[in-house]
Amino acid sequence: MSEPGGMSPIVRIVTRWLLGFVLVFGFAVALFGHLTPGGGFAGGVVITCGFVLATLAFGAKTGPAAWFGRLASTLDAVGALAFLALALLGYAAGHFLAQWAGRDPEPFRLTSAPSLVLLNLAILLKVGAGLFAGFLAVAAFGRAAEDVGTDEFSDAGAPQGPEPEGREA
Amino acid sequence: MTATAGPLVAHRLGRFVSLFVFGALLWLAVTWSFDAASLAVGALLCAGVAWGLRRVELDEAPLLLAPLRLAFALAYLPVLLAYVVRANVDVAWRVLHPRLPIRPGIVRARTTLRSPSGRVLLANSITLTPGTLSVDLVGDVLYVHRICVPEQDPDGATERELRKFEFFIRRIFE
Amino acid sequence: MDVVLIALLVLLVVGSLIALELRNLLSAVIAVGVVGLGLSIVFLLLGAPDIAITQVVVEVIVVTVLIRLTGRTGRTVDAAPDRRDAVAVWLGGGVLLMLLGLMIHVLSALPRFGSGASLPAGHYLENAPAQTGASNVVTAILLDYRAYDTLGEATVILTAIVGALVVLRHTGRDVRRAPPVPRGGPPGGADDPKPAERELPPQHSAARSRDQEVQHV
Amino acid sequence: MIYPLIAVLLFVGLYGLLVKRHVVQKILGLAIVEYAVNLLLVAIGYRDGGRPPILTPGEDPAAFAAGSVDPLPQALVLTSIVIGLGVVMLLVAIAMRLHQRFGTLDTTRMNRLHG
Repeated sequence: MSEPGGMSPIVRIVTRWLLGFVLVFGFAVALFGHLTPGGGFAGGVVITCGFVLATLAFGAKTGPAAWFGRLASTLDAVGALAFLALALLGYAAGHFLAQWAGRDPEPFRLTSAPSLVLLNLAILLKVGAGLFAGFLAVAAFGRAAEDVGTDEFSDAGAPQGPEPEGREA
Repeated sequence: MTATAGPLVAHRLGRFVSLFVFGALLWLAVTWSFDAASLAVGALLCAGVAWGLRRVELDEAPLLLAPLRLAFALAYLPVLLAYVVRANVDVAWRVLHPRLPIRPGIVRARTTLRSPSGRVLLANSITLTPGTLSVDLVGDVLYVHRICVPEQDPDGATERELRKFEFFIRRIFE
Repeated sequence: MDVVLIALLVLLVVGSLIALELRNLLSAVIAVGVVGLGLSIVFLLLGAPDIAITQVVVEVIVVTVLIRLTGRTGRTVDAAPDRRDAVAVWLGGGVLLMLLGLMIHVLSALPRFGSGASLPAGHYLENAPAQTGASNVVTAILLDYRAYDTLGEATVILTAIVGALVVLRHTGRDVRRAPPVPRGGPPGGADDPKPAERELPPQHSAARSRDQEVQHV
Repeated sequence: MIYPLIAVLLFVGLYGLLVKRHVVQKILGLAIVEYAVNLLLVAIGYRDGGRPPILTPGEDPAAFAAGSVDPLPQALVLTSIVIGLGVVMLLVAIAMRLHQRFGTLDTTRMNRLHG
């Protein structure tokens, strides 16, 4: 533990090697969701998983969790609103949620269903940022409760001893 | 670590380019789609991820772009596999032996590698070979759990075994 | 194929029973994680790779969150017997028996396993690639045919997460009761210029402005 | 044989939910119930042969439509799994609050402390 609030250097360095690959993979799964297995839900959870890994390896104070965490709730809302906006754009093609973007007649291409790609991207933002915001809240609350400590019932035999940070995962 | 010796801008550019190249390779492998739109989206995505992770990526990553180091990295895989198979046979022999000749314990071994990635690769290689397990890495000291600790000079014997891995890892990362 | 499926299902049942009977909660959570991973293999066998991918990754996050919970709140189940236990067992057993009767009735009404797709599915499978341009019919249904549902489900996720954030928000009452703890907090690593204030989502800012003396992390 | 086993899985989860006293065990029971329901939905849409509902290049569309498994329950279950994750996070948040308030996650002891 060379720095506070993280795991051993083995985990930290492996995380630094892997994080970029996890993010690219998550986006690829989401963007090609209309052609191959995957989609916005799967890709969003993969991205959340990458950021959860980074949070566990570096702690919540440094690294990606710190600079992405404060954006997470905003991006969550942006994803939901983007989905709605894309749905409203469907009116341009006739009705709510219609495919408004032009299509490449050739199948098995990224461009063969552009509006589905964009909707997948919106879902990815929504799911990825939302779940990561939830995870950060859960992770941060444990520490806040330990620091603030007690209200009147909390001494009923619960193990309050300091857990080694992040070690258990 | 030759990259750190250069000017700061070139250093940052090297990290960006390496992450971009690795990301693009993964993108091509996953999507396997070569029309213009897919390539453009992939390039944009990889550039975005490389820029977003510019403070996370390691100094050693650009080194892997050099062909010779990459060749050593590829050559390391079968070597590691050979050690893993040999260690597997050894552990299987110990388990099946009626007298169970094991002496479990933790030894501490000093590595001569200097780059963090190299040390971590060494620790993970040791963990991959059955019978030995890296417990922790503190500075240049590696704590290794062995299924059968040698009778005399356990630390030195372990270090001599590390040297075989270090030969390759040094040529990959240093 | 059927034999493999049945063997996996038996493993899932046994694994979940073990998970519920273990006294050590950390082991229980990990056992449920194993059950979830086995479930993803079952999904793969049932021709649902989309769900298999999602199940694997979701399982990883569920296990992480639950391990975090057990790490904060204790790892063992107290075995002290209680007379309410017996009541719970009898009541629960009665409810389960009732449900068992219903279940047998329902199971006998289901079509034979492997007998086929529903009526709308035929329409989707024939027309989705041509109509939507998506060769993955599941995505075509999610984002085109039944996109209203997806919009609703995105809202449900939003609600669940907002609920979690609200439940974990520091209320003024809890904070005032706590002794004032001076905490500057050590500055973080070199990676982050302003570590102490920045790691919480914006939802927390309301609570923070009410109680300036308490930092949350 | 498949459906009854899924029903047994459902009952194992309900058993955990109804009989177990610890909140974490109840959460695990709920997760198992969720597994069983998702699995039942996907299993009902299964067709012999088990071809995934994803058209591959060069495949005959008519044969694809005749042989693929039902995509509709899969679309429902996909969102259900992610929603399940959100629900588990909500439950964990509530459990942390309960632990802060009562110092235990054992529901019997919570009742005793309460009155």
